[in-house]
Amino acid sequence: MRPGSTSADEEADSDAERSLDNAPAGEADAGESRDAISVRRHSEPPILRTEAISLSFGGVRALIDVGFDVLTGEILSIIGPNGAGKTSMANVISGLYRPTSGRIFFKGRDRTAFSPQAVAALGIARTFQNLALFRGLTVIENILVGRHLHMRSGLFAGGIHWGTARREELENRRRVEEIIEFLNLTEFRGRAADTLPYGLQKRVELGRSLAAEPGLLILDEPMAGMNRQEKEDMVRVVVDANVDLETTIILIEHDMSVVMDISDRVVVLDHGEKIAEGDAETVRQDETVIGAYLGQEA
Amino acid sequence: MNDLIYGIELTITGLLIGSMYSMVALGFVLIFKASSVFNFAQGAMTLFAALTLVGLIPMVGFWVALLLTVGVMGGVAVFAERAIFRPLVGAEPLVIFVATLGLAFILEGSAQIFWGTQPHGLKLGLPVEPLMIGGVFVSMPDFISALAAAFFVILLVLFFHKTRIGLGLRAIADDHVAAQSMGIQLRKVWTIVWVLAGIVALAAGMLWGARIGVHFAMSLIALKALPVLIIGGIESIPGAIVAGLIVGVAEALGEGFIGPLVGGGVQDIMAYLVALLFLMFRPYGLFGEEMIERV
Amino acid sequence: MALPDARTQLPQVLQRDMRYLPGSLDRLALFLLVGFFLLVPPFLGDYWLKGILVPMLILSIAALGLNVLTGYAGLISLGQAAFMAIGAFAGVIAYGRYGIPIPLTLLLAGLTAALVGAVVGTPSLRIKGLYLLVATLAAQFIIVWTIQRVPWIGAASMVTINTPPVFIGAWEIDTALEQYYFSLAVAAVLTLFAWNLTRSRVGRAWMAIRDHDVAARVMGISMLRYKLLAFMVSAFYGGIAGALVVFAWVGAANVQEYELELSIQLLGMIIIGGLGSILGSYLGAAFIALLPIAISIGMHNLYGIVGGEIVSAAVLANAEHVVFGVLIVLFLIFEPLGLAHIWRRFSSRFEFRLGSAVRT
Amino acid sequence: MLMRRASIRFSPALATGVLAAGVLATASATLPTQTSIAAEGEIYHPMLVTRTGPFASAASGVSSGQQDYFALVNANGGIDGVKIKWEECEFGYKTPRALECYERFRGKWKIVYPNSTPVIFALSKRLTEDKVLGINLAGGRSESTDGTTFPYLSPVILNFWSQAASTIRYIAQQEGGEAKLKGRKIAFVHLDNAYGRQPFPIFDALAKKFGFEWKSWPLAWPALEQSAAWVDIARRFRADWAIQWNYGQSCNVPMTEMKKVGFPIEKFVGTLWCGSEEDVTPAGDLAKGYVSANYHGVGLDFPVIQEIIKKVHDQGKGNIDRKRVGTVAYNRGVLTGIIIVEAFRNAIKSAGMPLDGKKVRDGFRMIKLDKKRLKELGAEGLLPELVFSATYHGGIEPQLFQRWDGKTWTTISDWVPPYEDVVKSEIKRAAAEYKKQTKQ
Repeated sequence: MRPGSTSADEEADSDAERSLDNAPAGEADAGESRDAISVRRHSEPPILRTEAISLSFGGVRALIDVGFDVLTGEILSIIGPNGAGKTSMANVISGLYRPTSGRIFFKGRDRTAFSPQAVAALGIARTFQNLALFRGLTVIENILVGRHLHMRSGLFAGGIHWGTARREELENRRRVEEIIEFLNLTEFRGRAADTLPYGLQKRVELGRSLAAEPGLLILDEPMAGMNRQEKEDMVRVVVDANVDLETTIILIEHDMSVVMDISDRVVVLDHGEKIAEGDAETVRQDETVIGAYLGQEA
Repeated sequence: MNDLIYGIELTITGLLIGSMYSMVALGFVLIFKASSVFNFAQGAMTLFAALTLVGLIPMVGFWVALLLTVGVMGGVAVFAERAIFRPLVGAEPLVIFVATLGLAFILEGSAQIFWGTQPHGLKLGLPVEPLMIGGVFVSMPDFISALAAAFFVILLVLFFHKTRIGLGLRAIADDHVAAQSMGIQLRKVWTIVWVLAGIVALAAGMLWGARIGVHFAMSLIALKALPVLIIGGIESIPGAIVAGLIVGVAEALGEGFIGPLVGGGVQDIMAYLVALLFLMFRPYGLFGEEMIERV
Repeated sequence: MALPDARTQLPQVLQRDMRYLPGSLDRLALFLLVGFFLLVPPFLGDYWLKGILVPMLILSIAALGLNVLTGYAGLISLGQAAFMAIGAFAGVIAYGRYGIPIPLTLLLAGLTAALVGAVVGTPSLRIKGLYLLVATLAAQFIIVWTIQRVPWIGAASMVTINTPPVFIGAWEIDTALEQYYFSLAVAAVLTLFAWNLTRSRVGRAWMAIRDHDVAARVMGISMLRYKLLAFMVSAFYGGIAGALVVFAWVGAANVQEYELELSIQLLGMIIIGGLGSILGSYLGAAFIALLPIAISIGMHNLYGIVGGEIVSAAVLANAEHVVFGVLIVLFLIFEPLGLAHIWRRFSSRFEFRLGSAVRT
Repeated sequence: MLMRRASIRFSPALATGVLAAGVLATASATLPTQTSIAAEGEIYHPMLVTRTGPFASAASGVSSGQQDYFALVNANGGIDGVKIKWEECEFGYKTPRALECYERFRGKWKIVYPNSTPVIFALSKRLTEDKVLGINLAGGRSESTDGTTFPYLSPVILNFWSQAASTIRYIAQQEGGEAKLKGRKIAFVHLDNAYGRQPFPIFDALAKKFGFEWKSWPLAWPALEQSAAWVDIARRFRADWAIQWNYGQSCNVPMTEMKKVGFPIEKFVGTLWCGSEEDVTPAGDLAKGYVSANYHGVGLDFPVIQEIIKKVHDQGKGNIDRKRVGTVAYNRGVLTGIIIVEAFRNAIKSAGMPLDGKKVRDGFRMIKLDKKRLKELGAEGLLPELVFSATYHGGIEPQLFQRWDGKTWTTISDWVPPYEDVVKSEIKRAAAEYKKQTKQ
């Protein structure tokens, strides 16, 4: 990422860069720069709590009694082999699937039965494993859709496009430009989303979810199918989002090295069940995990 | 006469008519199943086929005319597939839908250029006297038409399940990409499907022609198939058959029992009301598959 | 993530992003078009006004509404003609029977249609694509049937319901030119509204639903609100178009003019013109409504030159259908994205030549 | 699925072809339209015609019949030396296209006959403004019989209400007098639109007067499937008589249905709009014995038709397939031609050339086709006597009834007049309603 020109940004950037350049040993550095957040998150109640979530489709059980907490300000990774139920969990949290049983609390309040747009209104945003961009829209417009909940103008304001509506549009476009800068997409801002290469599209999607200024961001395999360079860029952006924007992140990822580098804690799913939870190192050493996941992959 | 017998008579009438709705709906289903095209020209194809048939009969006799018409419809189908739909492969279904409108214009115009604007009778020599079974009236020609429709449907089902081409068609309907990788030539199959739809159009044209004569309004018979498609699902052959029967019965019973309450004329609306009911409870039809999106 | 240096330059860039037409050729074309529609008609005869331009404007409004629904929100409808029928009868009843002033009558016609549109749109929450197409078809039939059957509306016993002389205040709209400018004014307002709307938050929500409804939902876009809103806006435009048929074109409401065939034609207009394009709605309306007339006159002239002995009038009349069908197919093959796309391609090529690569 | 992107290669040849076609079409549209310009001393007569679509079958016969008569008049040296030059505008029974046609020939119309009730309604305002008479024989606006309220509209012969009333009188005649109608059940099968509902007030009034029972079976256009209605009529209502008020290709559907439910065809009467060859041939033998109303004679046995055959068709100048000469639709066209030419003749006589809409309207109001005049024209028995005036635009005339024997129609009745009082009171009511509607 080409850093912005302020000194504050410089600092954050270089921190992030260092953490990657020295990976995996640089983890401690990254940790240091996040000390303040770290302190706060342990003193606050979890931003999201899932309790005994089960989900089944016509007899097939995708999730069985999965429950974990997401702490404010952390990066929590959910890992597991293919078909372990990672995306199902993301879909449950974002309201796309209604769990068969179990409950979900966001900031202490039960919102198990919320619809996706109600979940979004709470401040939970997400990206998708497969690209889910609005293909007919430009990069700017895609990210502007992310601002949907921060804008007010409805049918008449939009149709007349004068005064408040115009000011609101301008203001939100300004915010979008900031995200475009942040994600280094300036060069492509006017392009139709579906004409961009895969890696950029993934980045636009991240930008769209960041534009929502979420309290909790779910990233479903944001680095799948990327080459090494693209992955590194993405990791940097994720860490920046976590640190600079103070966004709590649930990261669903396949790439173990990435997960181990940047996660505060890791939840491991296998066949729809949670088999381990803890910080990266604990999980890495867990026998069950090695058996179910690492053993397979390695 | 008591309402029970009347109800039974209406149900039978409805079932018999319904089988003829199924015939028309089948033409749509075949093409949609194989190529996701909603062929609005099906009605025009029915008109074209029937006009060609009755135009040829006085020249060469019924059987030769029938054979020739099959040939002509095959030609029309191949033309439509090659000249119109092949260049549009990959276009949005809506665009192809409008192209079928264009095809309908072409077919209707040329049918009237070749065969004139005058209506014709098409009498297949079926007995017309009503049949009374235990005090219940059954319409003889409708009964025979229904048998013919059933026979034709069975032929189609056999074709789909027993022949190599038919199996290929079903494979394509399930998954275009997989079928292609199995070495099934999409384009060849599409041509065959269009020819089949042309033949279904001819069959429907004959059955309806025997009933209402052969004339321009025949292309409007296709409208009767639309509620059938909602109920049965656009890509289901059994759906088209069952839904055709449902629509037939709903129309007859609706006209007979609900009609008197609102001053009659509810027949066509019944079909759509039933269709809307289905939309509420089974949005993708009786046998249609809901597309579950993976995210 | 504060980026102060960028911020100083931003407003200009943003203002440029929010322009209606980024290209200079586009702006020139619009300028010419508006100039033409405003200034030329007084010099055209009544034939061009009443026979061509007024019906075209009215159909364009209806097509524009449908394009909002289909082109922007991605929901197909074969019921637009029924909404025109609702507008026509709401209009003729409001103005003729109750004497409500014309501007309010138009609004009322649109709102009545919009209300019904909201009901018709409910299946769209569960189904899409061709299933939705067939569901709206049901609405088309049921609405027309209802209009013919409810005695209060009046269509049950009268072939048409005539409107009294059309007055806006003290101004009577009765000459072809007045009817034209009246239609033009309504069309201009509605076009600008749709143009703004499709570029606004609401329009983006629609396009988001069109392109990826799941993603749209997790961005907080309410399917219920925006899908129904799209149906309502679309029906509103249809309703106003229907009322204009009564007040600016035919002078009477006749339910038989709003059959399925017109709905199909409207759908054809937006597809041939270009889905998701304001310009396309106009071009498509011109194509579907005017081309058959042009073909008819063209072939008539040709026939006059060739001589009457060769083909009979019946063959000629039917040949028009064939030519029209062939042209539809050819245009679709040539430009499946619609007529508006041809212009877009031409103008962007032109901009490129101009070297105005300033657009980012 | 909806928004799949297209990937079509750009083909310059195709593009050129399409653009050329488009340019050609638009160019020809902007050319000075309609090549024929009437010579001095000719009547230029534009015509609305339907030669395409579902209604072309009969409508084309009506148009061609008029043209054959015009050709005969021209062959005989014209109307006192003035020849008629006609020009077609095809509208395919579609109202918007008819409006466009009307505008295209605006200022050139002498008299407008669309042969379509919806079109005459849609045109009525413009016709009045432009002072051109719009006629629609046995159709159009029923109350335009009242020439005072509708100065530029006319049903010419038999408005819908006269048709309905006359049909009831015919049934009464078959039963042996109006008294015998008491307690009889009449089933009325009709298109579910305003046209199909025109007879309602007449039937209501007559049912009250004569004590019969009638019930309506509305059918949605295109009404190609009527089985439920007929099962109901024959099996539950058990009608004594059935009347059909279909149109175009829904006319022949009852023949099959009746046979299937065993309803006797002798007890079935069709509207005159279901009384042409085109309406029955699709039913084949099943239509044998079907009786329909008509407003004119059928067949070739009229001097004027014979003259057309001799002077027009035998000279190779026919405007229609020779086989269709003498059909109901064709004879309708010929008699329409006679009425139009009479209006032209009167106009020339009283106001002189060149003609315009108002002159022809005035000429129309002077039409006096009594027995003597009909004989002179060789049209005795072809049409009823017609005498119009400024207040009476025609519409209350008698019907003929005809039977189909499987090949041809044969007239089986005398002229059967309507119940005038009932029809007149309906005209009065409707004309008042129209005035209220348009705030006149």
